[in-house]
Formats: sequence, C-alpha cells, structure tokens
Amino acid sequence: MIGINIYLLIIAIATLLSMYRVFRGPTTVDRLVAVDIMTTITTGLMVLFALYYKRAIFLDVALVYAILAFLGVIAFARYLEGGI
Amino acid sequence: MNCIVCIEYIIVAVMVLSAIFAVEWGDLLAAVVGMTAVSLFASVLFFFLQAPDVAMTEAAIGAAMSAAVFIFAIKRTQRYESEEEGAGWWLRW
Amino acid sequence: MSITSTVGEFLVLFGTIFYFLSTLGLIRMPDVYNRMQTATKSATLGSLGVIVGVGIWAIGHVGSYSWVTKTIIIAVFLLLTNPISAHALIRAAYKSGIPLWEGSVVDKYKEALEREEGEQ
Amino acid sequence: MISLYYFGAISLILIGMYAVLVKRNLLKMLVGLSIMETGVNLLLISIGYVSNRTAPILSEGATPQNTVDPIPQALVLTAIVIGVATTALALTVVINLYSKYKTLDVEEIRRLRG
Amino acid sequence: MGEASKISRYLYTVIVLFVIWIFLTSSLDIQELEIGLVFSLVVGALTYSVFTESGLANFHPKRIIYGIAYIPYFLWAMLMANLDVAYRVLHPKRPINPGIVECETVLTNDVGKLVLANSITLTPGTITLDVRDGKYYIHWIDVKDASIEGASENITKPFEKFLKVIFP
Amino acid sequence: MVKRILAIIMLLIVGFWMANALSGVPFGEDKMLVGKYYLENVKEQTGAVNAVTAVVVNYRGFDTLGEVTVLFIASTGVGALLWRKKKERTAKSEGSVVLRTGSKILLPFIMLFGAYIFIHGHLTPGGGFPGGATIATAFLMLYLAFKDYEIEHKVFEPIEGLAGVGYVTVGLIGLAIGSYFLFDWIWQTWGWGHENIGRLLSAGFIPIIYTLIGIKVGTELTGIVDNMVREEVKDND
Repeated sequence: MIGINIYLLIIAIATLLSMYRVFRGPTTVDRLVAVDIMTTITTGLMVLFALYYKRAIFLDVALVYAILAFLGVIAFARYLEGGI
Repeated sequence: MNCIVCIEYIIVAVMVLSAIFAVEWGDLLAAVVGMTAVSLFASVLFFFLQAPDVAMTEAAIGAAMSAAVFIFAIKRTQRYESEEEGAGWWLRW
Repeated sequence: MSITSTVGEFLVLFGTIFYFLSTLGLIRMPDVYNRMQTATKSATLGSLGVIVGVGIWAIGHVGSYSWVTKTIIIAVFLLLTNPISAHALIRAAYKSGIPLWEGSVVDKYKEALEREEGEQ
Repeated sequence: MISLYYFGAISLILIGMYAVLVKRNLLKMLVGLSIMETGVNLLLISIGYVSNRTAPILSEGATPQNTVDPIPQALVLTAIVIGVATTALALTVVINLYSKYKTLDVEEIRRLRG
Repeated sequence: MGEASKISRYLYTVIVLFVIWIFLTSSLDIQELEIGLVFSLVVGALTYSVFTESGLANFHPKRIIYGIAYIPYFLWAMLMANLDVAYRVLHPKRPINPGIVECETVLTNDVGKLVLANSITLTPGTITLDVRDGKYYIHWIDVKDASIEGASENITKPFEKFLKVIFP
Repeated sequence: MVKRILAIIMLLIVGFWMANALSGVPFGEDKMLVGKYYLENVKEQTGAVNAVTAVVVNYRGFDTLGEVTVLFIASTGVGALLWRKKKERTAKSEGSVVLRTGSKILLPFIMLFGAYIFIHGHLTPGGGFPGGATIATAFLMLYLAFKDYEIEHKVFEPIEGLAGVGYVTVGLIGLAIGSYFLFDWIWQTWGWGHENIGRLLSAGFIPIIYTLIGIKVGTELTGIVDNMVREEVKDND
C-alpha cells in the first residue's frame, strides 16, 4: 500500500485529460472515443479500490463494467453508421 | 496528501460538468453520450459510498440499456434539436 | 514486503503510466482515427497491467488466491471486447462521413467502395 | 458547509430540473429527467453512508458494527430498474407524438393541437 | 470444414462454460460446482447453436499447443506496439503518416477472422476498419508500403502462421 | 432569454432550500434506526450474508412484488402504445464480420454471467435486478449485431408470465404454511441450510425468488427493446 496515492493521482490526471476531449471534441465520435477510454480506466480504478478496501466482492462490479460497457458504445456506433 | 479525497472531488466535478453539457448540447446524440458519462461517474460514486449492489445495477442499466433505449427513440424521431429563442410555454399561460 | 507484492505493484504502476499515455494521445493527435489508434491500444494494455497486477498484489497483501482467477477473467473479457468496440467505432466514423486527416497518404477503402459502385 | 456528495446530488437535481423547465425539445426533457433520477438516487445513498465503515455484506471480516445502512441501498436498487422502464414508456409516448405531429417541440405541438 | 454434430457442439459449449464458471466463482465447493453444472447445461442448451460450429474438434492437441504459444507472442507484440505509440505521442513533432491500406488473408473461418482483427487492432499502429470478402481494410498510422502485398507482408503474415493452425 | 434567467433564479432558491434542509442531516454519521435491527438479526432470521438482498427479498418482499408489477405494467404499456398491425425490423445494413462473430462468441458468456449474478445474490453484490438487466443486454447485443434477428415471442411471453406466477405461488405457499404472505417456509419451517451460512445453497427461498425476478426482469426489458426496435411497415401494393 505504499504507492496507491501515486497511482490514484495518475488515474485522476488521465480522467481529466479524457474529459477535456469529451467537452472539446468536434464530432460525436470524438466524445464517444473519450467516454470509451474513460470506461476502461474506470474498470481499472474499481479493481484498485477493491484491493484498497480488501474485499473481493467489489470485483464483481468491475466485471459487470468490463462486459457490458462496450455494448453502449456499439449501440452508438450502429446508429451512426445507419445500421440498427 | 490523501489522493482518495482528491479523486472524489475530481469525479464529482467532472460528473456535474458532463451533466451541464448533456443538457446544453444541441445534438441529441451527444446529449445521450453526456448522460452515459453521468451514469458512469454516478456508478463510481456509489462504489465509493460502499453500495456495491447499487453500483452494479447502475452499471448494468446505465451503461447499455438506457443509452440503447434513447437511441432507438432518436432513430424514430429526429437527431437535432431546433434551437429557436422565444418565450417559454410557462410564460404564456 | 513479499515478492508477489512487489511484482504486482510494479505491474500496476506500469499500467497507470499507459493510462496516462493513452489519454495524452487522445489530446495530441489531430483527427479521430489517429486518436483511436493511440487511445485504444494503450488503454487496453494499461488495464491489463492494472487488473492482473492487482490480482498478483493481492496474494501477498490479502493472502487469498481467489483474486487471481477473477482478475484474469476480467482481463480476458477486456481483451475480447475492447478491440470489437474500437472496430465498430472506427467503422461508424468512416461511414458517417468524417474525413481523413489532410496529411493522410492513401485511402484504399474509398477506392474499393467506388469500384463496387461502378460495377453495379 | 454541506458535504461533497450532497453538493453533487443537489447539482444533478437542479440541472435536470432546469432542462425540464427551460428546454422545449421533448427528448431533451427526458434526458433531464434521467439525470434528475440519478441525482435523487445519489442523495439517498449518501444519506445512508457512515464514515469508515464497509459494505453491508457480512463476509470477509464485516460485522454488524462496522457496516453502512442497508435500507436506502435496497430502496435505490429497485428504483433504478423501474426508472429505465418508465423512461422507455415516456419515450414511446414521444414517438407516438412525433408520428402524429412531425415535431418534437412542445410549443409547436401545443399550437397544432389547438 | 463442415459443421460438427449437435452433440459435439453442445458438449463443447458446456465444457467451456463450466471452466468459465469455475474461474468466476474461484472456489471448489461442491455446491458451487453442482449449480454451475446445472447452469452450464441450461445456458449451453439455449446458445450452442450460435456459439460454435466445429464442436469438440477445437480440443485437438496441436491447436491447443499453438494457442498457448500464441499468447506470449501476442503479448510481446502488444507491448512493442505500445512502446511505439508512446514514442509517437511523446515526440514533439508527432511523426505520423496515416492512411488506409488493403490486406488479404488466407483464413476462411469466422472466428479466425475475429481473432486476427482483434490482434491487428491491438498491435503496431493498426486498426481494422472493415472486413469484406476476405479483404482487410486497415487504418495504419505509419504507412510504409501501400500495395496489397507489401501491407499484407507487414501486418497480417506474422499472425497468420499461428492462426492458420489454430483455426483451419 | 427572460425565461432562462427566471428559471435559474428559481432553481437557485430551490437549491438553497435543499442545502439548508440537508445541513440538518450530517454526512457520514451513524443515523440508523431500523437498519441496525436488520443488520444484527439478518443471519439468524434469513440466512443471507448480504443484508441488502435480505431486505429486498425477505423483509420487504411484498414491496418488491409491487415493483415487479410496475415493471410489468410499464413493459405492457410500451407494447400497447407501439402496437401496429404489421411490424418488422427496418435495419439497412448488417454489422461487420467482426461484430457478428464477436456477439456470437460473447452471448453464452454474458448469459452465464447474468445467471452467476442472480444466483449469488445472497452472497455477493447483485441479485435479480442487475442479473436480469445483464441477460436483457445479451439479447440487445443480438438486436444490434444482426439485421433481421427477432426473439421468439411464443417462447418469451409464457416464460415472463410463469416467472410472475411463480413469485406469487411461493408467497402463497408461505401463507399456507406460516401465517403471512411471503413467509420464508424453507428457512423457518423446514430449517434447511442452517449449518452452511455463507455457502451457495442457503438463505431459504432467496435464491429461488431472485432467480424468478431475474428471469422476469430480463424478459421484460427484452420485450421493451423488441417493441421499440421494430417499426411499422406500410403495404405499398
């Protein structure tokens, strides 16, 4: 548990940087890419916090995120290419 | 410095900002993207508040289901909001 | 400080640095295709490092082996789903008419689509 | 000075309310309602939180003395699923309105009806 | 290769699901195993017709050995890709030269195409843009050779020598 | 412009009022009233490890039945409002080979994972509601990937009804054996599973009811998606 502050700091900076792209992005696809990256980062953050709380039950939440978050992105993508 | 408090502040700030942008963007698809981001950060906050059940439900519903339902509605109506200024309906009563 | 904790912490640090690089790429690259190039790869490798690293770290820190199997499952699903969503997104970006960056050198896909149009 | 989580929840509620009051597009109003619902859920959960305690799942060293309140969590758990179903119901009403009036503007619909 | 028999496909699905269940619960308690077997049988009965086409033939030892050998090769390629990306991101002049190139492949199996596309997406500077009739259209961040043969030599050939054996 | 300023002023007043009210509710302090009782007795009275699940299914099972009914009414309402004589999928293009093959491979895993969530509701976070949503998401993935996929209505609707009937039946058996509706007959009368709290087969009827809720939520959310994605087709001839 030495360096968890450093890891959290790096993750926080990464979240802020990707949030800049969400706000700035000229097209919707830019925003979607940034939200997708943020979801991936959040999965890592949840796993890290599960270790911090020392409880394995929190890993299930990260598992749900890892499996389901990509479906939202696919729904947007299929709409954009005129698919659904 | 305790970075756990620091990351809580960052996540709340980013969540409120994305809610504001979700309301103000004229493109409804971008608004739904903002709503997904709000749901994502709310799920992380539930996680910090020691409510893993609620975080899991919010993740399962907010990540895919809610966005998909809104996208089906947008597909059957129209994508862009027509932005014209005028007196609101509640002023003309 | 056991050996597994050290290895796990190193993997987590490695992963978080790649998170940072991926979001830096998200900001610095000029158009959506190149952003996707840098962002998806680094974020996937970064979360692989963080997740497997936490699993190894937990052997020494919590003293339970059940973390490793669960984290491996999460990592495998991320490896399976992340490229699919990146592929769907870049296809949607192309089909919804976002132009390539002006410095691009070649566009074979457009040629193929035009060839198909001509045949019909 | 109110706490951080209360601030976040109240902001979400107010932003959603602003969208419902000011915006004229029906879908934008529903986006606002959805945000408002998230804010209410966050408010309820943060009322049930107790500092330095762990999740109300009594395994891995958690005892009844060091867990947070389970009742708001049980309430919100069902509210989220109900929320998406009712949002879908509202969206179908919007779809039907659009197929009749060909517009999503509330004011336009009011004018066309009268 | 034609479709395998229904029983073989069903058994393959159940075995894969049961292994995943053991990993998910990460315990060898007899009650977990019983319930896991029941759920594997039910979910397998619902989904085996879409899950697999070749059935138990996937457990051929040669394929498994090649599959295990593929993992470290792939992870190494991915690590190299990310160092490459790090160089491009951190370099002040952004040395990129993007474009969309066309590649061809010898794989005919759908799962093989999926694994190849995912591998391409995660390795040096390439993302699969579309797959149509055996042709891969790939967005390449640093185009070295725009012709079909040159691009295939650079992008798809290194993975194909493994995947051709794993997914015939 | 005037309406925006008026709305913002009004919202500020509402926000100030809410903040004022909440300043009397301190954050992070112990203010449990009935929660303490539930937490101290949950293991003896219900056998569940997860207190949230015990509250949702056992202590307040009747409320949950009401909420499932609300869900059913909302789903039926979507179906009724979008009812047309002839409805079909109107998708123009199919997903690429990667998306189609990927969804074929992921489908059993997502369904197994949903089953894992709702059967472990009394041990780990989760339960019927997120598990059902996960299963519905698996069908949503098929709708997104394939051009002409539709669920089999003849199979889905009976399953949806049977799950609801099963919930009420479990409650009625409780009424017959014990003294009230949704009495936990497996745990309290028969006394099954007292020796293995914390293992899978324990906690009375909680796994049974959560399985039924999971199936019901999954089929209903799938029904909503199915009704919203199919559009009316006009006969041109």
